[in-house]
Amino acid sequence: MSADTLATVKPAVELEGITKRFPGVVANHDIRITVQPGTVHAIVGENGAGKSTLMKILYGMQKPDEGTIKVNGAEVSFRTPSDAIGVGIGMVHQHFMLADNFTVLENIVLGAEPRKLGTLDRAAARRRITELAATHGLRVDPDKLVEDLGVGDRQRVEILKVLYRGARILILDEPTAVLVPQEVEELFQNLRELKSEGLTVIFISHKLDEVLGIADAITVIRRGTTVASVNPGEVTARQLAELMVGSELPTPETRESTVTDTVALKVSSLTVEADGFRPVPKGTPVSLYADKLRQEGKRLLLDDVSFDIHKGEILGIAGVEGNGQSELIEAVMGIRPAHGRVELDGRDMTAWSTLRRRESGIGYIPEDRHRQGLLLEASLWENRILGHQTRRPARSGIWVDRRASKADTERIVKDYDVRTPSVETLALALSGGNQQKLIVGREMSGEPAFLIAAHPTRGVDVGAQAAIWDHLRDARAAGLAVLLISADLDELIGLSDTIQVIYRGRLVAALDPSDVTPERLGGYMTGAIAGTEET
Amino acid sequence: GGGGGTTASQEPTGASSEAPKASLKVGLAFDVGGRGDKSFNDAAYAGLEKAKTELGAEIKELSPSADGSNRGDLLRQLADAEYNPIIGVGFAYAEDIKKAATEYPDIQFAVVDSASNAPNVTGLLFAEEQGSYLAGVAAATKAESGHVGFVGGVESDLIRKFEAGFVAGVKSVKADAKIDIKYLTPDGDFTGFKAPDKGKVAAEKMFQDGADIVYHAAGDSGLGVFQAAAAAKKKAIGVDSDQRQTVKETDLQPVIMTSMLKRVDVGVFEFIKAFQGGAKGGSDVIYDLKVDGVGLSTTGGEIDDIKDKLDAAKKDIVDGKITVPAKP
Amino acid sequence: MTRVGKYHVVLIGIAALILLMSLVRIVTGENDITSSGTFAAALLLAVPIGLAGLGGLWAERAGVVNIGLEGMMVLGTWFAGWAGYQWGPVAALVAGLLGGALGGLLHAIATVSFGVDHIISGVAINLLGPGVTRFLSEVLYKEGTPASDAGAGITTSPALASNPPEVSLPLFSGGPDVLGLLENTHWFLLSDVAGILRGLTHGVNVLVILAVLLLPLTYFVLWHTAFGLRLRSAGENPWAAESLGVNVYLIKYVAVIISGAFAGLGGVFLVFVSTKYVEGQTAGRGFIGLAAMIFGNWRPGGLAAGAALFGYADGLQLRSSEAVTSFFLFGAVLLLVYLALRIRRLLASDQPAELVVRGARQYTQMGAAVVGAALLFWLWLTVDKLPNEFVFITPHVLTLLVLLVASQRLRMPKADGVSYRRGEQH
Amino acid sequence: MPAGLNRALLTVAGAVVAILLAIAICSVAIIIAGGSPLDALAAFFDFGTSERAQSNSIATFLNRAVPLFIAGLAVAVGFRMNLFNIGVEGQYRIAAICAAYVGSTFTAPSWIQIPVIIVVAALAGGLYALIPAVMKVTRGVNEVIATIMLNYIAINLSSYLVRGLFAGERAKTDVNVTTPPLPDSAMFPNLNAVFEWFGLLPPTREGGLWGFLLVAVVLGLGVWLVLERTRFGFNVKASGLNAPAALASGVNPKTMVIAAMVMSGAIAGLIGLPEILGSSGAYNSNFTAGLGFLGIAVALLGRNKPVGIAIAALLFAFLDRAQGALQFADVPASVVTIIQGAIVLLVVMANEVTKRIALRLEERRAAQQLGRNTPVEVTA
Ligand SMILES: Nc1ncnc2c1ncn2[C@@H]1O[C@H](COP(=O)(O)OP(=O)(O)OP(=O)(O)O)[C@@H](O)[C@H]1O
Ligand SMILES: Nc1ncnc2c1ncn2[C@@H]1O[C@H](COP(=O)(O)OP(=O)(O)OP(=O)(O)O)[C@@H](O)[C@H]1O
Ligand SMILES: [Mg+2]
Ligand SMILES: [Mg+2]
Repeated sequence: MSADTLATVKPAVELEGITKRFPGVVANHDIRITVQPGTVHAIVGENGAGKSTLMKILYGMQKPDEGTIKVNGAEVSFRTPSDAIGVGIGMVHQHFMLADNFTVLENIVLGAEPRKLGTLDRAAARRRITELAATHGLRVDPDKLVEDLGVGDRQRVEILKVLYRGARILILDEPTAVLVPQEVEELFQNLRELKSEGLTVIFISHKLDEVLGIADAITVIRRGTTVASVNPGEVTARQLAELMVGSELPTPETRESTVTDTVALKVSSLTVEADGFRPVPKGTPVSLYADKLRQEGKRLLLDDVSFDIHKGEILGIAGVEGNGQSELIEAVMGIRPAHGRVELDGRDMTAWSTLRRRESGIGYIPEDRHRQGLLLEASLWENRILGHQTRRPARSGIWVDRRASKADTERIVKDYDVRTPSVETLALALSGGNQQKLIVGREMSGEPAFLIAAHPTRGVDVGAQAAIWDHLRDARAAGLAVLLISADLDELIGLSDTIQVIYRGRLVAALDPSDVTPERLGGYMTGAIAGTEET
Repeated sequence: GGGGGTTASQEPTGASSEAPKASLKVGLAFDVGGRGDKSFNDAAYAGLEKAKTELGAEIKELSPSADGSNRGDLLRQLADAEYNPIIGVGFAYAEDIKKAATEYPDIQFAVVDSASNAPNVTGLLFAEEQGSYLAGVAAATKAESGHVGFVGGVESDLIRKFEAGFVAGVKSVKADAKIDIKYLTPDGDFTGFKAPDKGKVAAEKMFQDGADIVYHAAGDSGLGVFQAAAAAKKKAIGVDSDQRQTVKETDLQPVIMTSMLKRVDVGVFEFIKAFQGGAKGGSDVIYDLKVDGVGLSTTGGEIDDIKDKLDAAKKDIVDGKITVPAKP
Repeated sequence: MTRVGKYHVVLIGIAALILLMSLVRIVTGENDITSSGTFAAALLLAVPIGLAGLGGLWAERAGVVNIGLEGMMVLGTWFAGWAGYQWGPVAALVAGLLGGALGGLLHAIATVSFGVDHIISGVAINLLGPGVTRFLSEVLYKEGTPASDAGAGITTSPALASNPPEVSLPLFSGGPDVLGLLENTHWFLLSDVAGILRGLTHGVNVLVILAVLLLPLTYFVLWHTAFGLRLRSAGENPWAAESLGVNVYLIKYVAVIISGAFAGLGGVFLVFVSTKYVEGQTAGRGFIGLAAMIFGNWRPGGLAAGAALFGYADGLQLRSSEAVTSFFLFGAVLLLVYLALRIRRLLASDQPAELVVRGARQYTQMGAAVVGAALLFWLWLTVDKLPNEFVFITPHVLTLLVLLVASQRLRMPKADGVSYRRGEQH
Repeated sequence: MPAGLNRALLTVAGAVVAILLAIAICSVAIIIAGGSPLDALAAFFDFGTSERAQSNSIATFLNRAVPLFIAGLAVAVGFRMNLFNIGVEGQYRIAAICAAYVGSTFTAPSWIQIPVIIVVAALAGGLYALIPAVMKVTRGVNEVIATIMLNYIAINLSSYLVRGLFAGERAKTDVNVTTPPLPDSAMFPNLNAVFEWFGLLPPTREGGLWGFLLVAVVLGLGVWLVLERTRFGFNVKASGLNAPAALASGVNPKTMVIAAMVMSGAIAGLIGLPEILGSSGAYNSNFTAGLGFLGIAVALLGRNKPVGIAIAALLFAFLDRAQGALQFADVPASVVTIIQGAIVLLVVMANEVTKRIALRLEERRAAQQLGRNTPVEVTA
């Protein structure tokens, strides 16, 4: 794999006048970008600006309607990704492109399998992967099932997939959205290394600080077209954001406390076993039972978790994904059976169904909006009903109140600035950010007493982010208790009144957001700093 | 004869003396499976065709849909197209014929395998139990081990008639004979008539257990019975038509010792002829041993040596000395 | 390591099962429980189901639900009959394969190229299969055609020109037939094993051997070749496969056509057994095959187990209605074993008393087991002949019972049944 | 909305093209068979020459559509939730025999007798569907396998019952098995009056135009209301579209599986009634089987919506009716099955194609409306 001699003189990638129309939307319009070889080139832009579409075009997954693509100076026309792979382009997608039921090895070699006598040569593949992983510092276990991996590991598998094919041009579409700072730093370290080996990286992120930290050049896309090419040394994050949206970069900071003395949600000894739920024997305290399970060597997804949230308080849970956050919110929502006790406003709701919990005033912004939050093939007003089937305005008797639902959806669309042609539009036609705003609006309606907000602004652009934060703050001031889970540590620190760190299913530290840095928080989250620090 | 109907007058008397009359339009509706099943339906068609050549009848034959839901409508369509008489093949037509007969009182109907249930309906009944009795006598006499078998396709009452007669026939020869009985599917699941593999498995077991002869009333599944017999180098008894002739496989022909004949062709032809002669319905015609409406085939000559015994049994039945049960 | 462990568990399980069967046979005197005849019949009845299931496996592993197996199987039987009577068994095999593959191709065109819902397409093929074959029969087999003179009717084809060869294991099940001799001694265990082995090796149709070989072959191709990896990736995450340059459309086409061919092969087998095409001879086996595949958790081994269970129960009920009643005893013994295990676990627990999980649920379960065992035992003692209708359903009831008892952790391919379009991810 | 209208027109055009294509395919087959496609086409519309024959044919056609429609509804309820109820076949058989038997055990005025029979049928069908539902929610048994197995069990069970517990009187020579005959008060009044309104001769065929048609229409309306307008319907839809989201929204998936399956089974229970209450007056050897499987095709062709199912049922019934007429025209009757299969396949294919054409049209419109640098949002 000798470096292409031309690459040192010709641009690695040149996109000229790329235009791509989708039904109803022009995703890209006359885009021009030049990427120099051996650099990290960042592309930033609002949600729906057309970044992913552009990258898919460059990777041969979609055909541009107009425009030309040059790779290493030669004009190319891709029919399928294999054509792009053929000229040394590799892409890590915004959403993981992994088969969960396959091993890491299988995922990596797929499409470029080493063969021996007609069979899949796993030994050779394993050797090659271990070697690649070692040289690039990407730790993976080739024989693990991908479904057992955390997001950081998955991200590494994705990058290995690309490297395995000997790509010289890497496209990374929002690779850091799901990573903690330590992991981001690790990833950047890897990128710098790759860069030093002469590889070209195209990098997309909404986190402008990161962009400024890693990029050698930045292109800003707004509403489908390139609006600026800037040098990271010459702009601040604020200026970049203004270029993207023409507005100021919002901050999540709020310091004046609205925490009251009344406990809204009380969680005691919440415990979830990895291998299925078995009822605790009568009369045995949950903590004792959890001890027993731990002694038996059982894996606990949630290990004796207790906390209180007061009215008007936002409790932030920090943690690397896969440390029990999902289980925690699902247990509180009653979606997943758990040991322990959950009380809302002093009422024991441990035995309540999810429906009853929602009816008693729990709002739920799920971590994966497509999985748990939306009916993609249903209209917006039908999505408004989801989770509110038994409450006004969605219901009247056994019927669905269509008129009231539509009216209330109009309200959400207006109040939360959901950009949509109408409330009859199917949810899948909205961009991710607008989908998220709809969900936030829905969950805030009906004046909930308690809100679970998991990654409320994930993948949402800066403008929308600010609006969502404002809504959360207003509700908090009105006495809402919030359980906030977020991978965005700035958001967590800025919004929370208290932060608890979850590590391997246990709450390991309680921190005061006013004097904690993202780095220190990351230390707790990754287990680098141990012990409990009370504030 | 058994039952309360009139008995068919006589054997068909060869070519008819009457001149072909174009006015005779005969309609016939088949049972599920339709024409070309090389069995029951085709036998009925043979009778119809004979009427065409010998009586100069204009004929039309219809097959029902796969689920048989349009039997009644086929009858009506024939009636509307002014066919008269109209014949329904198979006991499943009983109800439909009854209804059609009341709707078209001027048309004469006949139903094979079911009794008359309206003034203009003739029931063409066959004494399968009597023929099967003879098959039982033949089997018991020929089986040295005193062990025989019966494979029924679908456990419907019609097939149980075969079983009942066969069992009675066997017991009449050897009271302590061992008779294995197996059906392939329950009533309502007609795949039992179309499962040679299952027929083979069932018969194989009987032969392995020592049965010498297996009688089948299982439609196409009988093929499996013949195969099992051939493999075990034993014998089988066919059904409906002379299967030693209709089965084309030369390796299977020799195992078919005899077949229990059910002369649906005779029944159909005789009915049409009687209609032409001005006969009216409202009664049953029973094709039993007396009129040779049922009987045993002799192709291959394997039962020639016991002819006396069979004739004696037949005579006893015809004379009413023996009443063959129609239910097991 | 773990694979070897699992393998051993399966072997031990089979051994325990044979032991139990042997016991039940001795106690009830129903030799058919392990007779060679029963196992030969089981094989005969399991093969078409297994082949249909295998067809389903290939399609569904590539992400295409194939409810049209029955229709493809019907096409297989017809074409096998048609070619077979003219040119012999090899032609029958090829024609049946092609007939089934034709159904598969249609399914692929509809589902892969047009993105039609997989179930609709399958249902349409189940309509088309019998319709087209009936039509062909009406045209080609009607009276006066050469086929008709050769013995065809509208519901049957003429017999095969010659019969496909059958083979036996020399010495053991053929020739001196050592296993047969051993079986007839009716010794404990020894005869049972001999019976089973003889049943599986005596007078076996060559197509059975081919069909049985297809199981490990499928396993090998799907799990140990590059092509298999790509095929399975199309069923797990076609977008990931596409993004790595895999031609998902092509893969799906190949898989679905092979699926149809295997279903057609199941049809060929039926024709080989009957020596001719008989209308309706598939009798829903395509659906049973689909069920066997789901039963087997979309894996060849499990699928074989499902088909074998069904074939065995069907063979047994066809051969001996009486032997079916011994299942009562079998069930009672199994429940007793279960009870013994539960009690042992309770007694052996060295945990402090308050931590032993001893809920009311446990006791109800054990109570139910006791009652069930007693009931089954009583049934076995009193019932000497079940009504035929209850004998016929033995395989179906048994399948349901096994599914109820075995804890179900079914995992179907993640993108199974998903309509995939290139470049459109959802 | 012109875009919406466009799409609707395209869909209709697609369906028409598909049906024409299906006819073309069958024409080729008919020519190969040595028949004349024109004769065949005429046969489909040949409802007989006499007025009486025509009325009878119309009644036959509508009578066939009724059970097909109900079967389609039953299957669709399950499909809405991604539950594949192949068991409709067994459910309606069990329901029919139970209802026929229970109905024969007492005599009451029609307005009591008939509803009781209908309720018994729905109950029996629902209960039989409850078995796979419970197996699914408690033990995770796949409903496809369970219902396939239960179909066979249903055949055996009903064969056992009609011979034993539920057997009715019959003539000694009669080999038809049957349940006891229903009293006259159980027979659903026919709708022959409709023919008179149109100035036609009422059908003379036994049973005439089955009155159960009205029940089917009401049932269709009811199913539409429940699925489209009620909370339960919303929950069904949500569970079908996105099960985890439904779960998180407070829908209990186990209850939903049971409710949808039982509802599907209860509707399935009614499939056999038009025939029993309309003409046969008992469950007997002639009971029409296979409607459950046809129901799958009808439901899917009708896109699981009551109106679509009604159209599909009418289409299937129209084709089925021609079986006899085709044979009069010397065309193999199996072309009906081929046409049905081809239509199912081609209509859905055409559907997909028109959907894509509509998208492309919108794309072009979007391009025309393209402003300088702003992406254009167009109403979808
Ligand atoms: N396959 C598609 N069909 C129709 N519209 C699409 C498709 N893909 C993207 N779009 C639309 O194109 C526009 C650009 O989408 P794209 O995914 O490129 O945005 P993005 O810049 O990556 O946004 P984000 O930051 O949210 O990832 C959006 O309005 C989107 O709705
Ligand atoms: N086939 C499609 N038809 C219509 N819209 C699409 C299609 N594919 C994607 N989109 C829309 O394009 C937008 C961008 O899609 P993308 O794949 O980038 O992921 P996303 O889920 O939207 O992520 P994010 O939340 O970061 O925007 C989405 O809002 C999605 O709804
Ligand atoms: Mg996006
Ligand atoms: Mg994107």
